[in-house]
Amino acid sequence: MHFFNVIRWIAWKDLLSELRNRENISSMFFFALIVILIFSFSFSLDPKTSQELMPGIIWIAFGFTGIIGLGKSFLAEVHNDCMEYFQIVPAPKGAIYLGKFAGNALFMLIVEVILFPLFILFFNLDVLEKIPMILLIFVAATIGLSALGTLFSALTVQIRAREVMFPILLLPLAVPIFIGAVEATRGVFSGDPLPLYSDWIKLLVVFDLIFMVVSFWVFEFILDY
Amino acid sequence: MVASRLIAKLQRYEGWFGIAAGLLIMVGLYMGLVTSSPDYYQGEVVRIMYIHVPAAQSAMFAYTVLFGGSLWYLWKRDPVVDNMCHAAAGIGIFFTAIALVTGSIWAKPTWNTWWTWDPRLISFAIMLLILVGYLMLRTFLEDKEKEATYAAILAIVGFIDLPIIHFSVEWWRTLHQPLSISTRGVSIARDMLIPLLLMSIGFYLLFAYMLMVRTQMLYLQHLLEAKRGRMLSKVHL
Amino acid sequence: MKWFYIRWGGVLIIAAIIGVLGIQRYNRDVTAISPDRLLRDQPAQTVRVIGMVEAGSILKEEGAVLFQLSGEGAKIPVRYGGEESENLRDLKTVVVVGMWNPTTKTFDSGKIALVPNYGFVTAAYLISLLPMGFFLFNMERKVAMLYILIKEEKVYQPEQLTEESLESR
Amino acid sequence: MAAIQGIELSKSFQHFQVLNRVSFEVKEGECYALFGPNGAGKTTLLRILATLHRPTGGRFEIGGYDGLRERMKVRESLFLISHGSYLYDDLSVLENIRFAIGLRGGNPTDPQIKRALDRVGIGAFAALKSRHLSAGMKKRLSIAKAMLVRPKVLLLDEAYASLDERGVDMMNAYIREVTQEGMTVFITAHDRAKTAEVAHRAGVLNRGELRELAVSELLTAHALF
Repeated sequence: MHFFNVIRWIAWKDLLSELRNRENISSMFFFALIVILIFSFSFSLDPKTSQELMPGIIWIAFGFTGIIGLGKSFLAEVHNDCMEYFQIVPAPKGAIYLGKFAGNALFMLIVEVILFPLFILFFNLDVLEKIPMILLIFVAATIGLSALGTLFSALTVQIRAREVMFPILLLPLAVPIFIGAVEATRGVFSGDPLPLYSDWIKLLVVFDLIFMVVSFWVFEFILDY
Repeated sequence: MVASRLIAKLQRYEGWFGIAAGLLIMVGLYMGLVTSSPDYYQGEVVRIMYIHVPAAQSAMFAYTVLFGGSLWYLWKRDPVVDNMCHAAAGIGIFFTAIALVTGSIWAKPTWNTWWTWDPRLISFAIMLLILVGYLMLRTFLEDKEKEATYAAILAIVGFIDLPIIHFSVEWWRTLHQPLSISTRGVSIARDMLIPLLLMSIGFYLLFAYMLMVRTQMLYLQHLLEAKRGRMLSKVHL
Repeated sequence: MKWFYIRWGGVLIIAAIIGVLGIQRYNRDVTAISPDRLLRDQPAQTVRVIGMVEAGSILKEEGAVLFQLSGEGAKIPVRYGGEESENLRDLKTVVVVGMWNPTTKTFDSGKIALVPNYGFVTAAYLISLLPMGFFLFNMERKVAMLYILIKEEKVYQPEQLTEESLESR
Repeated sequence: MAAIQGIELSKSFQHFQVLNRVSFEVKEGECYALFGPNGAGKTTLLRILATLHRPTGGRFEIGGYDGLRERMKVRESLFLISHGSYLYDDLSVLENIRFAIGLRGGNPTDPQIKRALDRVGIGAFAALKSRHLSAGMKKRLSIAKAMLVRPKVLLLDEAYASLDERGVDMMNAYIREVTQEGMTVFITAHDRAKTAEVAHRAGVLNRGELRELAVSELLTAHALF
């Protein structure tokens, strides 16, 4: 019971802070928006090429969004040594991880859901009936990205070159997420039948499961000795 | 502590590892470069194999040692084990880089390109990135204890991730372009196998030797730092 | 430190020997003469001749293959009696090993080889072995120096208690 | 019965030794004061007791629980007031307290929190965002948290740092009160006169070694270290 209470408290705290300053969501949102704009400037996109490049552009934008948002997720915790409090508080460390993870995943999903209509608008996509599938892919990839991102955010938050180190550590390890998400999104957009790209979704789900478990376990060592 | 004593004991035979590695590599080099016959299709460039394959094997072995050492460190918190992990990462980068560069040189005459998006090449490149990230993380952290723990965590997560990365890249390649260039299935003649084997064992031994020297180096560096700072306990040397 | 230098001196000598052997082998394998020189010098011993297989000149006979090998200007007829080789194709640059027969004005060859592509091999080995040597050398030198430094280093004690420091409080 | 017991505690950071076989014992309901020059390892010792650092050698017990193997039990019975205020800038004082105690599994009512805040003299700021608090007010806030948690063992790092004169008196009154109720207090401090008012026993930590001291010596000795 205490376990779930801790998750709830942490997520409550993150949501409340975010509601008060809107720092994370707004910076993530505008950054992703700028990435999309830059992409549409740098490629002259006719309908056919935009169909091909779309999945890649979407996930580059979301990837950078994740770096901006996730990298800052533990910043508030070190400000007044709150990480130290997490260590000495009699609460399971895995629950603290899950609380932070829940908040991060939620923020990323909110930004993605706001951005997606803009994508449709900018690139003239015809996706109405594909939306449930796309949402599923978003959720699966976002969970994986936040699972790793929360872990590495906690790892890098106390070091000098935080802004550089976070993407350097996160991106190579997140390669399977990007491959899986891009391929699945491509599959959906090009109207393939589900069996053709369901393997990629399975890859994402397996990745999510593995890294949720691994991060849950190793988080103990970050917050505790 | 157990690990420190074990490593100290092994260090006594350090020289023998070095000598054995040197001899094996020299014989392997002679057989590989002089007595073995060139490949029927690839000609002389096949001789790059005798350095490329052992380097790649040792690089993977280095990462395995790093993974095992990291688990060990998280379990026992022995600073010497941490030094060993640090050393293994440094040497791992070295061997990974050698494997990548020699692979690239080999690819040019055989496939007429310096780089192909081959799953194995990509996995190795990502492994290199992870190891470089590992060393960077270590240099940027000030608290030595945190440095060791965080680095160990990164090594473990990366090690678990590598096979997933490899499979996903392989899958992705086969989807987009059936592997036209097969990197495996080169049947190896006996006069090629023996030098390859010698070089492989030689490189493993060389890795072990380098690991011992480098662990010792890092340990001594820490010790010197501590001694220059404040040392209350007696230092046994 | 003395042993360190002796050890690395030994390594250096061995490396030099290997280098010399390598260069010798390189010279032996790479030196091949062109058809023009063959016609000019007409050597009597076994030689290696490098050239390109003339397009459409390959003629299969019983037990032998006849073809023309062209150099910079001259062409020589070659009679190849060795086992079948896939390298023997039109417009392929090959090295044929054999003897010049002045009576039939043909080159009798028993072996065909590709042009040895040693450049890549040499580059690969130098690029990996040289840094490896430096890497190891540097590491060992550091260890040897660290031992000396640690032995010399005095254990530093902060805030040593002296009469003066007590009075100044 | 000993509330805090350190047995041959050693601590080195990697190969860098700070504490050398420190043994001591603090009885239940006692206030133990630790003195020592800067960098002597006072804070390190305190942080080991707070389960923030793992000792390299030796062991310690708090409330009968082993400090290494039964960390969770130890953490339940102690509370640390340290340099860090463990506050989130965007939450109000009230929310901060509720979050911090919620993580420990407690759930104080608003009147209870109000009463504690009134006692430390910051009752008027309950709804203020904690980013506007001064260092002294943050310290008082930490004391209010301790009042709500009612731990068995209270660890105070730099007990009087950043408190004004009335704050110091309030702190001393609080320590006197809780020690009478049976709480054990372990403090590090530099102000000898103020500490002597509440301490039952004292020790000097210098060069990694601990020397016991009579409280009367605190006021009379020429130099402690």
